[in-house]
Parts: sequence; C-alpha cells; structure tokens
Amino acid sequence: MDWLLIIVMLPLLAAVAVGFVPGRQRRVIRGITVGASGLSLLCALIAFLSFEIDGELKFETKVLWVESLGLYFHLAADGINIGIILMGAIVAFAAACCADDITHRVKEFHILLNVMIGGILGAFASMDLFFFYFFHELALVPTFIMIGVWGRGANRNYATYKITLYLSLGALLALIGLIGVYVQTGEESFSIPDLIDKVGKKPINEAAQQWIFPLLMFGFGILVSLWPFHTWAPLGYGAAPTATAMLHAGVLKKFGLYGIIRVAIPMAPIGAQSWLGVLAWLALANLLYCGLVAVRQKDLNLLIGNSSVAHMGFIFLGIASLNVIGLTGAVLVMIAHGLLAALAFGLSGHLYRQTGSLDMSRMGGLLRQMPLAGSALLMALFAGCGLPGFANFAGEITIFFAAWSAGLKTITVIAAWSALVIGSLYMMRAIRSILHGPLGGDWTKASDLSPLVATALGLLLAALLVFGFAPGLLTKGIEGEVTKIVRLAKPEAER
Amino acid sequence: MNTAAWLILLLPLFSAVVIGLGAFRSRKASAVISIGAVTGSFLLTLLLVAFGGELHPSVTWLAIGGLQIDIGLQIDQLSKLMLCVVTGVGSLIHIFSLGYMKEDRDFSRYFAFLSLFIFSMLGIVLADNFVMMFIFWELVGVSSYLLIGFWFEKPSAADAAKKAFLTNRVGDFGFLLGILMVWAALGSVGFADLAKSVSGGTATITGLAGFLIFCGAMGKSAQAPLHVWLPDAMEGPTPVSALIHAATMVAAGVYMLCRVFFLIDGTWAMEAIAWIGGLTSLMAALMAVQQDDIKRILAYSTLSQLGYMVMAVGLGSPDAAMFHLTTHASFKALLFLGAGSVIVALHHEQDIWKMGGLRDRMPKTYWTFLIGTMALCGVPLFSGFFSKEAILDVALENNILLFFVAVFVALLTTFYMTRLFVVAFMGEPRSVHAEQAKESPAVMTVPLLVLAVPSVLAGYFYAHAPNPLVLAASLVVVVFGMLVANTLYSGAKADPLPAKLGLLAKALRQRFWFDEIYQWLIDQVQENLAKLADAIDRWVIAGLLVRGTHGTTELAARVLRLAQTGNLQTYAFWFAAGMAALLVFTLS
Amino acid sequence: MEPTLSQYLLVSGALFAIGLLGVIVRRNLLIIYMSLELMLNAANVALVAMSRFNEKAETALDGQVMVFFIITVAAAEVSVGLALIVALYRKRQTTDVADLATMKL
Amino acid sequence: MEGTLFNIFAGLTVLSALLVVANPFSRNPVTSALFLVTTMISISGLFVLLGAYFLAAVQILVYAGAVMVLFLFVIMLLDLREAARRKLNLVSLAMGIMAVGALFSVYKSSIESKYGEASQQQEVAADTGQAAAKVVGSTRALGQALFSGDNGFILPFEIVSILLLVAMVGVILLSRKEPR
Amino acid sequence: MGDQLEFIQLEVMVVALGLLVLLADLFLSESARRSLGYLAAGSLGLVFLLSFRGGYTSLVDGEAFGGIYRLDGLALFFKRFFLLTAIFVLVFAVDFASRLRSGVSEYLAFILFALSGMMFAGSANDFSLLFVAIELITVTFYILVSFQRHRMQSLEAGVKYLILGAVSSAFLVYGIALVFGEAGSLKFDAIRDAHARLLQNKVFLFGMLFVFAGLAFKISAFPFQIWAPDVYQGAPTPTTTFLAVGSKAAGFVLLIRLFGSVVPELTEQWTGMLIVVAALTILYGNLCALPQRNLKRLLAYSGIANAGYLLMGIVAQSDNGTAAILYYLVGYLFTLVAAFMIINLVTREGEGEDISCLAGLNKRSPFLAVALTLCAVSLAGIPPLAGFFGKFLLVKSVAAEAFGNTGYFALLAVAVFGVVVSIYYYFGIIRTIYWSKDTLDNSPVAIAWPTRMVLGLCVAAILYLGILPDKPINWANAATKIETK
Repeated sequence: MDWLLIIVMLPLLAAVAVGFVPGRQRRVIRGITVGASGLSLLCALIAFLSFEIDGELKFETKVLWVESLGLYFHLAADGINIGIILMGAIVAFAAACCADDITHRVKEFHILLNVMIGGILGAFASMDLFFFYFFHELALVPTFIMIGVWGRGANRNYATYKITLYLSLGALLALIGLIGVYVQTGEESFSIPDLIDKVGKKPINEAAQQWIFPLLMFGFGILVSLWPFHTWAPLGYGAAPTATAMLHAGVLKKFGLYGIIRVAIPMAPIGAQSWLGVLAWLALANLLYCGLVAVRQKDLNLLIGNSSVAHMGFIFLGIASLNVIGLTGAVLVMIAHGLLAALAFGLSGHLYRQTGSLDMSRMGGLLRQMPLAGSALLMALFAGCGLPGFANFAGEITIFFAAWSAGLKTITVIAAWSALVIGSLYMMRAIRSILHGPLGGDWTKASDLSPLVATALGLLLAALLVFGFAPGLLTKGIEGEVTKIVRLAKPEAER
Repeated sequence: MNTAAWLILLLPLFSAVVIGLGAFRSRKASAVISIGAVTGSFLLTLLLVAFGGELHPSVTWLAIGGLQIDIGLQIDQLSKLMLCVVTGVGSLIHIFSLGYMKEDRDFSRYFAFLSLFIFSMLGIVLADNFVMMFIFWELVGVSSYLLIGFWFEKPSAADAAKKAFLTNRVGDFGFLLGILMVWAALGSVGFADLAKSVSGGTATITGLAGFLIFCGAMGKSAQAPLHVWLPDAMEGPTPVSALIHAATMVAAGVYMLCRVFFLIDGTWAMEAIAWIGGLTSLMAALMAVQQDDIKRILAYSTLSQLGYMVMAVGLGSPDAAMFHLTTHASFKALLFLGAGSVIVALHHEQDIWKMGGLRDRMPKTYWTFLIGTMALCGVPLFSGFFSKEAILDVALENNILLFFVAVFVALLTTFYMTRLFVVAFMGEPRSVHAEQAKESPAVMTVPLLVLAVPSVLAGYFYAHAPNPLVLAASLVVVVFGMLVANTLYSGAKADPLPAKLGLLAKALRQRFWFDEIYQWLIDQVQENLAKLADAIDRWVIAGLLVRGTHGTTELAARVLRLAQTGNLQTYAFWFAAGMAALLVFTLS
Repeated sequence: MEPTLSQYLLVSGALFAIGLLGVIVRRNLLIIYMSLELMLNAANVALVAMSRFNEKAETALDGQVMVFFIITVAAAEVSVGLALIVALYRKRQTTDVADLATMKL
Repeated sequence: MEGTLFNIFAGLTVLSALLVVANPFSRNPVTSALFLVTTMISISGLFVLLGAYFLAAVQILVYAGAVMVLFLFVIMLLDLREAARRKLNLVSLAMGIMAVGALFSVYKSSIESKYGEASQQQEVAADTGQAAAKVVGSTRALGQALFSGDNGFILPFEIVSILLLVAMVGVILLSRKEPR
Repeated sequence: MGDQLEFIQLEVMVVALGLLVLLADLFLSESARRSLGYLAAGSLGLVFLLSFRGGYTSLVDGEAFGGIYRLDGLALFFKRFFLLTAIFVLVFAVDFASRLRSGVSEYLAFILFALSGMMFAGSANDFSLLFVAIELITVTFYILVSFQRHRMQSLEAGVKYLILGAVSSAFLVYGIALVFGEAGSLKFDAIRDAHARLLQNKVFLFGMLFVFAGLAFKISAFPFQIWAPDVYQGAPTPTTTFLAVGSKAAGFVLLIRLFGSVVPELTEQWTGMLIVVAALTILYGNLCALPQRNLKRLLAYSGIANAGYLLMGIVAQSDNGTAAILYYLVGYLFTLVAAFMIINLVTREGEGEDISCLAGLNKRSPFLAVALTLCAVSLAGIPPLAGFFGKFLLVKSVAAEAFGNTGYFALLAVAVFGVVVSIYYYFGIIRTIYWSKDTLDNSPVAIAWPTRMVLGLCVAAILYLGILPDKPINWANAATKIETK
C-alpha cells in the first residue's frame, strides 16, 4: 500500500473539501479537518506498525515530475522518517482537535491548517530534495498567514514579519545549499537515495563542500532557531494561534534538523567535519543561553518557546557529535520534542482561552481548578526537564553519551548543567506559579479540557510515554539509517 | 522467581497507573490497590529472601551502537536487605496513612503518588546498571517532589517541593557526569560488567568520577552542602516524611554508594566522602539542638544519621553503613510516625513548646516514641546502639579525628532527642490542643507497634565484636547527654539555651544561614546570569542585531531612494556618472 | 596632412560630451533636445569616420547607411519630443525640467 | 589642404556646439538653435572631407532645413522669454562637468591606446596601403546599399518608415487640443 | 524577395493589423470602436496561432535580408512571448479606454507598432536592425507613455522617458559606431568572428559598454534604472505593463543574443562587471521598494529588482542561464499582467495607486484578492508558483558556476538578501488585502469578461509554471539550444 501517499494527500484533499463547504457550517469544517487528520494518523500508525526494518525504502510512490531536471515526486519511508511521520500525524491530529478555539474566518483557517498539515507530512515523506523543500514551503506559507490573521497579542504584526523574514531567509539559504548539492553531483537527480549513492561513489569536491555545508547548516539552522538566529521562535509562538504553534514548533521546525541529518552531513561530510565544532558551540549557546533567558520569562508561551529553543540545543549537540549514538539520539529527541512541544502549546492555548492571558505572575492554583489540564501541563513540564519515562529523557541521555564519547566534554558538562538544573529551574518556577499555590486571580469560571481536546492531548502524552518506556521502537530503525550516514561521513570510524 | 522479581518492581507501578487512570474516583479502591501493591511487593520480597538466590533478569531498554542500556534487576544480598526495608517500612506507612490522610480530599491522589514513589525507589534498589539507577533516581526525585508538594495550595509546601527537586537536580548533574566518565573509562554502565573490569584490574576510574557519582548521593541523601532541602521537605504529610525523608529515599544515596563501592574504593573520593559525611552529621546535629518543630528536629536528626552512614562508606565500611541504614530506617520511621500520630492528635500542631504531657493522653504513641528515641540515641540493647557502635568502630580504626566528631555527634543526638522527648511528652500540657489530645486509632498505632519491634531487635542480626573503647565512649555520651537535657528541659516553659548561648544558638536556629547564603548566591549568580542573558536577548540580539539589521536596511532604503529626486537633470547626471563608473570599472 | 581617424573620433567625442553636458546642465527642455541632437550627431561623425577608415571595403558603407537611419530616427524623435513640449506647455506653461518633479522617491 | 579644412570644420563644430549648450552672451533658445545650425553645417563639412557626400547633403537638408525650422516654430509658439532668465545651478554644473569629464577622459585614453603615437605610424601605413579602398558615399552607392534586397538594408529602411508613421500620428495626437 | 517576406510574415501581419486599426477608426462608429481592441487582440491571437504553423516553423534557423534578420528558436520564442504580451495589453487597453479619453484606436495601433518593433528586435542579427527596432519600440513608447495628456503625470513621465531614452539611444548608437569601426561590420556574424582578437582593444570595449548601457536602459538595470519608477508610475497602466514586460523582454532578447552568442568571450571577461551590475540592480530595486506605498511605483522598483535577478541568467553564461531567463520572463509576464490589471480595476482614476486602496479587497472581490495574492507570492519567489521556479532555475544556473568564482557567491548572497527584503513588501500587499482595518469602500468590483478571462489565464499559468514546469523548461531549453548551434 502507498500509505505515505494517502497520509500526505488526505489533508490536502481535506483542504479542497473544506473549500467547498459554506463558511457558516463550522462544525462540518472542523469535522472534515479532524476526520482527515485522524485518518491520516490511522494510516501512519498502520504504516509504522507494519514497517519492517531492513534498510530498504518502504511504501514508495515515485512519479517522474520534471524529466529535464531529474525531479521525481517520490515519497518513501525509512527508519528515520517513519517515526517522524507518525509523530507528525499525531501532532497534526491533536492540532486539528485544538483548532476549535478559532472563531472567525473558520473556513479559511481550516483550509490553511489542512494545507499546512499536508505540507508537513509531505516534507518528511519526500525522498526528493525538490519536493522536500516544496512541501516545507507549502507548510510554511500558511504559518505566516495564520499568525498574521488569527494570531494574538500586541506583538502580532511584528512577530508575523519577523517569523516570515527569518524563516524565508533560512529556507533560501538552505535552498541554495541544496541547489549546490544538485549542481555538484552533476545536475541529474534530486532524489536523496540517488544523490547518496552518487556521493558515495564520488564525493563532492572539497572546496564545494566547504561552501555547501555551512549554507545548509545555517539555512536549516535558522529554521530550527539555532543561536543566535533564534529570537523569532518565542515571539512567533507567543503570537501564533494554538494549532499553528503546535504544528510549527512540534513538527515543521524539525524539518531543518532532518535536513541537516538527511542531506547536509551525507552530502558534505568534509564540510561537516570542519563546521560541526562550530555547531556544537552554537548548540551549547542554545542550551545554556536560551535556558537562562527562559528563566526570566513571565509569559508562559515565551517560556515554552525559549525552552523549546533550548531543547533544539540537544539535537544540535547530538548532530555535532557525528556518531551513531548522537544522530540516533538527535532523531529521538526530534520526535519526543515534537510531541512535547505540541502538548505544551496545546495546553498553553487552552489556558489562554480560559484566562485571557498567559502572564504567570497572575496565575496560580490552577491544578485544583482544572485538574486534567493541570496534570497534563505538569507532565509536559516534567517531560520538558528531561524526566525519565518520557521519550525526551531517552533521547537526551543518549545525546549526553554521544557528545561525551565524541570528545565534546566541556560542552557536555555545561549542557548537562543547563539541562538538569536550569531546565528544571524554569519548569519548576512555571509549575509553582501556574499550578501551585493559592488560586490566583478570578479563574473560577475557567473550565477544564473538553473531551475532544483531552483525547488529543492525551494521545500526545501517551505517545511520549510509550516512546519513553520503549525507545527501541524508534531507535532500531533510526540506528540502521544513521549508521549509513555516519559511514559516509566518517568512513574510518564505524562506531 | 524472575517473575516474582519483576512483580516486586511493577506492582506499585501498576497501582499508580490504575489509580491515575480511573480508580481515583473511589477512595476505598485507591487505598486497597495501593496497599495491596506494596504489601504484595513485601511478600514477594520475603519470598525472594527465603528461596531466591542471586537473580539477574534483564531486558534491553535502549541499544545504539556502543551504548547498551538495560532494565535489569540485580537481586543479591545488598538489594534484598534494602528491598525488605523499603517494602516493609513502606507497607506499614501505607497502612498508617489510611488513618493519617482520612480527612484529606485528595486521598486517592496521595496513594497514587505513594505507589509511584515505591516503584521508583524499588527501581533504584533493583537497578543493575548506572543508567537505570539514574532513571529511577530521577523518578524518586519527582515522586518526592509530588509528595512534598502534596498540599500544593500551601505556598510553603509548593516552595519546599520546588527546592527539594532543584537541589536534587544539582546532585544529579554530578551523578550524570560521573556515569558518563565511568562509561568512557570502562565502556559499560552495568554493575556486573564494571565489577568484572575493576576486579580484573583492567581499568579504574578517577577520583573525580567517584566524587561526581557521590554528588548524586549528596543530593538524595542530603549531605552538606546539598542538605538544605530535607528540613523543608517536612512540609509534606508526615507519613511521607517517615517513608521518604527518613527511611528510604534519603537512604538511596547511601545504598547507591554501597552498590558501587567497588568502583570508588581506593580513589581520593573516599576521603572526601568520609569528611563530608562527618561534617554533615555534626552540623545537622548542632542545628537539631535548637529546632522547635517536632518534624524538623527529626529531619535534622535524619541528616545527622545519614552523615554517619556516608562517613562509614567513606571510611571503607559499606557494611556498617548498610547496617545503620537498616536500623535507622525502622526507628526513624517509627519516630516520624509517632510524630505524625502526635500531630494528628493535636490538630496539626507541630511546635514542641505547645505540646507537653502527652504521656498520659497518648500512651501507645508515648511508648513507641520512647523506643524510637532510645534506639536513635544508641541506648544499649536497642538496635541503634549496635549500628552506631559499628560506625564509631570503623571511625576509630581509620580516622581518629572523625571518630571524635562522631562521638560528639552521638552526644548531641542524645541531647536533642531527650530535649524533644521531655518537652513534648513529659510535664504539663502547654496548649489547649495538647490538653484535649487523644490516642490515635488503631490503624495508626498498630504500625507504630510493629515498627517498634525491629527498632529494638534489628541490631542483633549483625555479628560484630565490639571495641571496648568505643563501647565506653558511647555509653558515657548517652548517659551524659540524657542527664544534661533532662536537667535543662524538665518542666521548662521555654528553651533556656538561646539566652545562654547567644549568637551560637541563633546560628543554630538559623541553620548556619545556609538558606540565606544560597539565596544570595542564586540571586547573585544565577539570577544575574539569567538577567544578563535576557538582556542580551532583548537588547543585543533582538535589539541591536535584528532591529539593527532591519533599521540599517530601512535606512539604506530611505537613503537610496533619495536618488530618485524626480528631477530629470539629476537622473541624467546619475546616468552619466553610472556610465563613467562602469567604464572606469571595466576598462582600467 | 590628412587628418587621422583619432582626430575625427576626438571631435565626435567632444561633441558627444558637450551634448551630454547640455542634457545634464540645461533646464530648458528645448535646449536639452538640441543637446540630444548633438549627441546623435556625434555618433554620426564617428560612424562616417569609421566607415571612411574601414579596413573591409565590402562593409565600409554600412556605417553611412547607419547614419542615414540615425538622421531619420533623430528627426522622428525630435518631432515627437517637440509635440510633447507643446502639450506640456499647454498644461503647465513651462519648459523648465525643474517643474517636472511631481513624481519622486 | 585637407588638414586645414578639417581644423576649421572641427573647430567650428566644437565651438558652436559649446555655444548651443552654454552661451555666455545669450540664454535665448533662438541663439542656441542658430548655433545648432552652425554645428550641423560644420558637421556636413566634415562629412564631405570623409567622402560622405550624400550624407553631407542630407545633413543640411534634414537638420538645417527641417529640424531647425521645427525648433524655431516651437520656440516662437511657446514664447519662452520668461523661462530664459533662470539661473544655472552651479552644483549641478560642477557635478555634470565631473561626470562628463570622466567619461570623456576615459574615451580619450581609449582612443589614444588604440590610435596613439606608437600605433599612429602603423595606422598611417595601413591607411596609405588601403587608400584606394576608401569608400565614397555617393548617392548611387548608398542607394544600392540601402535598397538591395539580399545584401542591403531594405528591412531596417522599411521599419524606419513605420517609425516615421508612428511619429507622425503621435505628433498629431500629442499636439491636438486636449479633449474637454 | 518573396521568400524573404515569408520570414517576416508575422511582423508584416502585425504592422498590417496596426494600419487596419488606424484606418478602421475613421469608418467605425463610437460603439463599434469599443470592440476594436478585442478584435485586434483576437487577430493577434490568430497570429500567435499562425506562429505554430509548420510552414512558418520550418523556416527556423534561417536567415533573411543578407543575414540581418535571423529566425531561430530564441527569436521565435520571443516573438510568441511578445505576441502574448500584446494580446493581454490590448485587452487591458480596452478596459482602460475610458481613462484615455481620446485616441483609443491610435493607442491600440501604437501597441501593435511597438509589438512589431519588439518582434523585429527578437530577430535582429545586425546592429542596424537592432537600432531601428529598438527605436521603433522606444519612440512608440514615448507616445504611449504620454498618452493621457490630461494628466500631468503622464506628460511628465513621457518627457522623462523621452529624454533619458534619447540619451540611452545616443549611447547605443555611439557604441555601435565604435564597435562598427573596430570590428569592421554591423553584422553580428562578422563581429562574432572578429571579437576574439578585439578583447584588449579599448575602443571596441568602450563601444560594447555603450551598447550594453543602451540595452541596460531598456531592462532598467543599475545604473540606468533611474527612469523606471517615475515612468511606470506616470504612464497609463497598460503602457506600464507593456513597458515592464515587453520592452524589458526586448532588452533581454538582445542582451542574450549579443552577450550570450555574439561576444561570449567578452562576456566572460566582463563577468565581474556583470555581477556587480546584477547585484546592485537587485539591491537598489528591493531596497527602494521597501518604503514604497504607491503600487505602480512599487512594482516599478520590484521590476528593477527582477531585472537584477534576470541578469543572473546572463551572468551564468550558460544555456541553463538563458533558459532560466526565458522561463522567468514568461512567469513574470503572467504575474505582472495580472497584477497591473487588478491594480487598475481596484483603483479609481485620480485617486492615485496608494497601497491602502487594496484594503478589504477580499470582501470586494475574493477572486481578485486571491489572484493578486498569488501574484505577490509568485513575485516573492515562494513555491509552488512561477516566480519560485524561475528564481530556482536562475539560482541553479549561477550556482552551477559558483564553485570556482567567489563573486558568484556574493551575487547569490545578494539575491537571497533581496528576496528576503522583497518578501517583506510583497507580504505587506497581502496583509493589506486580508487584514487591513481601514477599508475605504466595500463596493464590489465589476470585471469585464475578457479581463476576467485574461486574469484567469494568468493565474492558471502562474500555477502551471510552478507546479508542472517540465514542458515549459523543455521549451525554454529548446529555444536556447537552437540559438547557439
């Protein structure tokens, strides 16, 4: 079965379908979105469970698109992206469920939401660089519009512009890097497997690699809020509507990391070796600096945003280790953080809707007022500070081991400090001021999660726990693919 | 047998999950499930102790490249002992809680958390490798956080929980680095593998690694300077204090040190561990002298006793440490539960100066509490006497300075426990609540009685030839401490010491200003760093760089378009000038 | 002595420069048009000279043909330009380019 | 003889061109127009020297005859005395001179690098060698070049005719009285 | 002679059509004149179709008039391109007729004459034809720009365009004169043979640079871009469209022919200069557009920027670069036609074209709102639209050469910067359409059916070029392949 094609097309078809529904039929519109993403999730689950790990591409759809450029519409799954796609589908479903806080221009919002979901899933399912990029943009453009039209807060306009310009810049730099790869490999194919094959036989010349890698690294890095290009993230997420923030912070943002692992490192290994040291230090800046910034935040969304930026540091650190353990850990954290970020933004969206503000100093005692949301938030924040049992921990500890064995000892020490101590410092503060203490302000009217949203968020939580208890579900497949990449990048070392 | 071992670990988890998912709707069901789970574990433990030899079932949790992390159960002498302590004391405390928490509206949540804690603690006990231990180490931290902050609406409880968690995390930071260093040096995290490579003499770890691992213990076992969270943790319900902050969690550090003793033995870390243990015990004992809160006195006493154990490990005798751990677990749990009984009877009054005369009103509590006190003070023939003596013995053999410290601590212990006992139970009631106090129901007193048994008898299971000198010293100390305290406090209405000791008493009451110093440090370093980062983010990156780039672009745009004057002659001039520039650029 | 090609070219260059200067400096539209005529004629001079001193006889006359076209085009341009001036003058009563700056920036 | 004539015509061309653009004595467009005629006539003199007889005639016919009349008509029509009194902008003058000066000096150095003193000799030699080949722009020759179908410029010629048509219609449209 | 006429049959038809329109004006009634534009557009459509006739395409790669006129793939491609542009502009002109007030038929005829000039330019293989064709375009545009005599701005734009245009013509002919002198011929073929030995000849270089300047003026490349904003803003909107697309494309076809195939070695020598020119053009256009509020002026600046992007294709000096230019231009045609048409529909005469007039467009006409959004997104270079693919191909062609010349990287960096800046102002347009608060009026916009059709076609083409680029790329490649044979 072409599961991936179904997974990607369902939301896009839903977008078209929503287009034909009159704007007043809000329930129908929401139903279509939730239904489509639910079906997508179901398919993703089936695909994930029936996925056999044998190093081959699965569920392939390959259509020649532009012959003259060697461009294929090529969807396929391997050990790395099958997990990410499942995560994306879960988050997409959750986001669709959480989108009921949109009350004006519902139809337009849902069209964009569906397009965004389709784009996200497509980007990770694509095995062709062009469509990989194309789907990413397809998801990115609705993001801007959604933040601009349905966003919140006084900073909305500024945030919209900032996120638009930043992400466009990142995407363009990455595009130039991708084109560099394409051009350097002989302008015959955009297909990732083909390219890897070619590069394996005849590497791109060294001087070109020294250009391509930083282009890809910083281009993708900007998309992932690599320090010091991170300031768009907290601001943008603070202003974004709930579903958008969930999808972007959860899944779309991972595109850059995926790109670095999937394209940058295997295509330009020599470039990688001379630039990953820089990446490691920037990762550290992400972890430590953004953690410290998060400590100072008074607004829950800004806190989650900054902490999410800080978490990217782990992944960068894993990538910078450039060994099997590190890259596997990086992918693991990508998946875990996707679920977590979606959960956190889903909850903060709920809080915002109930209380009209996310100023933590004005909250308090909400655990009693809304036990479900409160407990979920509690767990999310715990997962955020790397508590075992959640998938985040498995990834993070893997990365520590990887970074240590890669010789990045100083960085590991500081990273551990910022993860264990600074991370828990701001998470604890958040719990203390939002959930604990006497009931602050006039929240007596605030209600708990609706069953639909509760299911959606519960699903995220469940996935976090399942992957936390059994990370092997993911790592087995990831490890196989990552080993290939590391072998390309470092032919001499097999570890 | 393997199934039994797994069940010991998983029963409490099962209980926590079931209660969390739905059973919380019924108070009764929650209690039954939770108590069932822990007693089930206890019975299975007894089964293992009786019939099982050494077991080592394991499954792979995560395996990537050269990194293999298992979830495995190491069942040997050490862990069996600890299992008994945890599940045994745990069971009793669960039962006690039935009475103590009867009125609470979050009764079910309490039992869920308690089960979660037992699960985590058992994980530490059973762990067969460092990472698994770290995992449960963290989980213990969290469940302790949840339990300390059980009454989260009370700001002090919420703050205490936060403090406990953060302090533990600082220790865990060191622990994690230690694990990384061990892994890097020896290539494995499994205790069995490590033991093999260490005994094979192929490799050792550095003192630094040993010390970092000890950092973990420092956090969990509340050793100085990370001890500050434990007294505050008394904000939790009293059974929790008894379970976590007396018998089990705080003992985890000591247990862990014993578990990996083979690794750190012989490194300079040992010396450091011994001194930190000794100093902690001294400091805590001193501070206990001037506390007025019944639970806080016990908490400092716990600190002090943990210091003993750690010192024992540091001096090279994990056996003595484990011995004291076991006896301490029973009598300290007994003391805490006794305190809990008193607190319930006095409608949550914890100040000993508002008690008094409880002997007649709560006889069962009185007697059991007396037994606990005697054990703690090391009165001969009580369990504490034997275990304390074992530690003093080790100290005398290895480090005479620490021996004196230990003896002095023993003196202080007798003194403050007698003070507590005399003020709280003897004399006349000093408040209305104390006057109206009634004995607690059976569900609470029965656990007290049960715990009293090991508090007396646990000492006889450890074969040990006493050193006469040590024997004499401890006897003298006990008698002297009791006499002094009795004279000072018998019939006293208020503490006479502050007047006599002046500044020293103030220092003790203020716990040597540790909290204030930490607060100051955090404010100065951490907060300033955060402020700096935030300021850089706001002004340098978002401001100077981003807005600067934006501003420069905007400015460039506005300047550039000034060329567009609308005047034809200017245009013609630009045209000619541009042409000239191109010519000069290309032709020369 | 017979004048050389470079002399002709210099004359034509000077003519071109003077014309360009006129366009830049003078504000009267009529004079600007005259300057433009000077520039075009400079090209004519250069073309004819180049044609005269050409090495390839068969295409040498091309230059003069070109001049023929230029003269015609210039005439057309001037007539359109003058018509435009007339239209402008009717609207604004001015031929000063400084008055033509309603659109800028 | 040729040299002298060249000097005269060349000097006259440049001088009167200068007077078209910047006449120190008069700002009247009519003066400029008259000096433009002088320039054109001198240029046709240069054409004669270069053997372009037909073009010399056309130059005088078209410019002195047609274009100048047009200019004068417009000048008379518009009555521009008022505008003539405005001052020259010194800054724009200086900048203009700088830009144009730069342009001209690059041009001059380019010409000199190609036709400079050293290469002058060869150039002259080459010229004398090919003196016989020097083209003469007689009416017949030019006519043949223009109108021959296979090897001539009939196509551009026809296009120019469209151009003239466009210009004609355009001029009528533009100078017609404004509607309403 | 007869078979030579066959070569120029399309041009002849166009000129004849122009003459017919001029004549018809004399005989037709007022009401019949209205449909004259549609009739002319229809006839052009026919001519467009005729260009696909086998009898005509079999002439490809042939030369006529002694090699002055060349019909090859490139020329054919551009002839069709110009025809298409003119069809759209004619339809547009009918919409605009009421604002012209008088001389509508002449306006239509002039569009056709300018079109014939462009078509000749596409085939120019000789400086004389090049010059004459360009002048036909330019002189016609002088009139087209100043056609709204009742509007001061139109006249002002006309005067500015005329003077600067004439200056650039002077540069062009002066350059031609010098090139002619050094290369000895006006014919491109002869220059191609001769230019290799002239690479150090400063007079020749000087001349070529002047020629470049003359063409750079047409495409509004830096430093000859200065006229564009004023002229675009002042000219009647159909003229602006024609100027922005047709005239620019005419400049490009000549640049491609001249610098791509006639003097390739010189182009290589001038790579540095071309990079600087392209980069500065991109920067100037995008930066100046940033604070711009007048829509036509904004598009003028964006047009300058786009000229810079297009120059990247020349800089690349490869078939891919040329093909990318062709592709980009086609996308640009549809985008710009649609954008200007919509701006014209939305704004009212005399009110200017301030960006605020777009406020609430999504309520006034969702179709126009979507179409304009697509245009803006496409211009910003965001997939899956024509603009993205065009930029993609351009960047690719430059990147293919980049490793080995750092200058190319600088150009790419500038291009990226430019695109990011441009996203800012294009996004501003979209923002105004969808979420501007101060809506001036909410009256629905009436759209004539041919306009609607053109707009629909444009939108479809923008999408087609972005989503299914395979065939168009092949066409573009074919057009370049034949040309360099």
